[in-house]
Amino acid sequence: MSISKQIIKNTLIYFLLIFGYMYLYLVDIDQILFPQENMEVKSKIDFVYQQF
Amino acid sequence: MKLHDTLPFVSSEFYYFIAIAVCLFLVAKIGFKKWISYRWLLALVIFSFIVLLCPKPIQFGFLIVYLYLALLLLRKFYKHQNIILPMLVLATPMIFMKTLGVFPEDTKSTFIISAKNIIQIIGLSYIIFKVIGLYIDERRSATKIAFVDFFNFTAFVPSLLIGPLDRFQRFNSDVKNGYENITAELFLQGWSNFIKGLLFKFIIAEALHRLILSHLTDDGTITYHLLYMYTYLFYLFFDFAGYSLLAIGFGNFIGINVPINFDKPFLAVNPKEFWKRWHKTLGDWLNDYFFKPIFKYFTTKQIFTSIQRQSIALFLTFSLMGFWNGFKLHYILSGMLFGLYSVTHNYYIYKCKVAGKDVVFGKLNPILVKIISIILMFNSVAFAIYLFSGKIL
Amino acid sequence: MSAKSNRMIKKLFLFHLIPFTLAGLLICGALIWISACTETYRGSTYIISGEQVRTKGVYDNLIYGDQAELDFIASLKNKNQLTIFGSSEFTDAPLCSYNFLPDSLGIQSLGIGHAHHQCFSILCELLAASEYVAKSKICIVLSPSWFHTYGTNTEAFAEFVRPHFIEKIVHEKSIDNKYKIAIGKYIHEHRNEFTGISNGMAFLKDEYCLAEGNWLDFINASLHKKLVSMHQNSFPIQNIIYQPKLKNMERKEWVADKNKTMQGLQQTFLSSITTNKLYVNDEYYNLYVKDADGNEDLGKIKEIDLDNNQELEDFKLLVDFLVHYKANCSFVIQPINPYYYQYADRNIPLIDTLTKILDKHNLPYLNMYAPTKEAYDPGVLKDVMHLGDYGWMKINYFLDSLYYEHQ
Amino acid sequence: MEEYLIKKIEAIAFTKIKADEQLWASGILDSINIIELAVELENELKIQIPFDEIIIENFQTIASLAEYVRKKQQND
Repeated sequence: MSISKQIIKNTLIYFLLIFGYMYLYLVDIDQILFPQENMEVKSKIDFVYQQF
Repeated sequence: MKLHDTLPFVSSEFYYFIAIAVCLFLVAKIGFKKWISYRWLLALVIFSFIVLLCPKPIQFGFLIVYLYLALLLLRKFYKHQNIILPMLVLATPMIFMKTLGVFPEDTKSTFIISAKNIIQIIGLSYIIFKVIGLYIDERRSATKIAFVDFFNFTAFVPSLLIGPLDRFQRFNSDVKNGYENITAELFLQGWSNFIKGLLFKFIIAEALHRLILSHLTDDGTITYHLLYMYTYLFYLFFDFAGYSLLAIGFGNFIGINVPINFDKPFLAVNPKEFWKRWHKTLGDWLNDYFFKPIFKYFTTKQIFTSIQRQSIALFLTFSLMGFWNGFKLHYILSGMLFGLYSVTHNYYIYKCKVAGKDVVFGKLNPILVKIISIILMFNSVAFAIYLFSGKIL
Repeated sequence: MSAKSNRMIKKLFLFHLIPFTLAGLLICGALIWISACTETYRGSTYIISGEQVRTKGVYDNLIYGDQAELDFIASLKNKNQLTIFGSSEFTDAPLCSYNFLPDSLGIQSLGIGHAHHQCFSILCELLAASEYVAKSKICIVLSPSWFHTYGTNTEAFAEFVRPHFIEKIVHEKSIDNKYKIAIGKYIHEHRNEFTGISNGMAFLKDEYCLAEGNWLDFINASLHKKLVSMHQNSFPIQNIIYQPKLKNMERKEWVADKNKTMQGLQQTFLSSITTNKLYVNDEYYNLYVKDADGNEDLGKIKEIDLDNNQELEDFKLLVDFLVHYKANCSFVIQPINPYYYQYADRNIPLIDTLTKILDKHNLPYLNMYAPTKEAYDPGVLKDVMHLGDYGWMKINYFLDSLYYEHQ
Repeated sequence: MEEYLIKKIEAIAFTKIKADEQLWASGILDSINIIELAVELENELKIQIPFDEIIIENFQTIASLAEYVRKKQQND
């Protein structure tokens, strides 16, 4: 593979990595593309009623 | 840190583990070569992963010890050429696990739940295949297989979960080279593999899943099925190939040339080429340790005609692949379908050879033939993988 | 330097550093282009208005929708009404203050809470109502057991600190940033325990990460903030406005003789116990204290490290808030049953710390904690740690004399 | 020996080959007919070829195959 081709390929990889990280993990692109109601946040953990 | 709940390359904790492990190897290469040999450092790193992060470390330890003891006993006392018994002995834990997998997830039986709990160990199928390969390759050599080498090979963290399936001789030659293998060149190559793996698994596969697959609703239309089929194929490829690339990259960082597993599979023109491009290490394993002996046996015994023998051996091999994925109908049927593809293609090649010409395409432009073959292969694979996904069964 | 390592460095530069820099530039370009394409933020306001419905009783949760939120805000806005915060001692019993005071004296009051409703969630609820807190009558019923936990858990946080409350806090400019950062810190530290992070929660989390987070959190938060501001319409944080119409009930005269009532309640409770000498009611005793073999399974109080106690930090912040916002607030420190719990004196440093803080700010409180069996007033608790009728009546007198007797 | 092997391979692969042909790389031998070839050699030359010795290294060229077969004949 020629040098310039390799540079372009890696530029694309780094670009997609950063861009994908921002839009998939930092903000949810789903919410931008498919607008929805504000979600109800719940606790994943059910705390048992306990005494100390 | 999530103790005993960290799967390779899945949780973010694992990436800290990679960083620490790679630093250890670099530091050892620079300053502590004399103090700790490469194989022991590798064993130490793998051991600490299993003890600290891996789910069910005790079961895992038992599995490795069982396999090593079984291997030692087989090597010492089993002198027969027939490999069926050793294969079965080594595969017992896997067969047991796959059988338990048949029971539904929400089973009430405490026995099944606890049995599942004990035997469902990460990477079990891959470990078993590696050990069977090791046994067959080494069964005539008298060299002792040290436990530490066996441990490093079977529990090698990067390829623990879903491959690539390495070979003992190849792997151990890297380990013997040791610190010499850790070079800037291999490191950079590893980095290239690693970022490509991250891109495949965490960006492309994730985007396909989140943006397309999770939004598709089964309305029974053909559009839905087609869309799901193609998207799932690409999703599976990017997820799996990405994982393999991460494993290769991590291996490269610490001086191990983990074999390539995926190589542009959608450009394959026929099933034979496909299995050299898609999950290559599994394809090679099945060819070397299952197809070869079984087909050689058929040929030696002159059972059926030549083309029948070929077809049966091929079909059995891919059916085994289906069973290996799990004792579930959709896995098995998908394996059989892949077998059918290979049988058909092999029959076509046979016909062409006998007739001395291409019996389907005739004198068509070879480039056009190639394009048609790629399209045909791609769609056949898409359908078989769709079957594999369990969406239609 | 060898030729080989030279080649490697060249490779590193050509194939990684340069592409990475180029990619960074491209990202900047892409962001500029995207923000030029997206529409400007419309903003949105959500008004919750209506009549105040609850002037007595308890909300064990605030998940019942807009009316519950409105009643809560109204309770603080209504200076005649008493708002009582607490946890598992809140039941439907007629002598609980939020039932007794309205029914017998015509004093409006509302209870908020169930088990695990602790200082931090109380603080967050009050922050959402911060514009009304000044001069509001507020009583917080503390349990020593709170200080044996890791602070408010995420379940209580999600149930009491409602999405609207979070949005209200985000938009409320008068709230000091330190409170917002404290909530952001809580969300950040517990982020994996929630099923998701709402837009408002994410905003507060960013505030914390930008102010106090490590470099990685800082980069993530800056990027996140930038992205959200670019797509603000997709990540709206509504401006919540509560417009409750207040209700007032008529006052009644106090008729009963204080001493007689108290003695009566205590006697009734003590004579109802037949199974034990721990002053624990029979039902509870049989269910939880007695083990399978019929032996008494007593509890033990553990030492608390007061220098590293999340709940104590939350308590200090809560007091700080109440003082700063000039709330007309008071506290009740509940006892535990020293007949059941061994080493009840291990809580003495804790109780001393709490009372010292309250004394420093001249906040009134009723300290019912008893470190020894001798100091314990049997019947205050109906079991090992929950207030009984006698105990509630003590609180009723405390609240009445504090807030209403001289009116 | 070489002559004999060329004939064998030509019969199995339905094609003409040169003496220095790369048997595997050119696709003349594949995972199927390589085994058929091995079995025929076993039967006709009375040697034992275990399945895990039917590998590219031994079957790469006519020369390497001939050498492998000779070695086998000496051992037996």
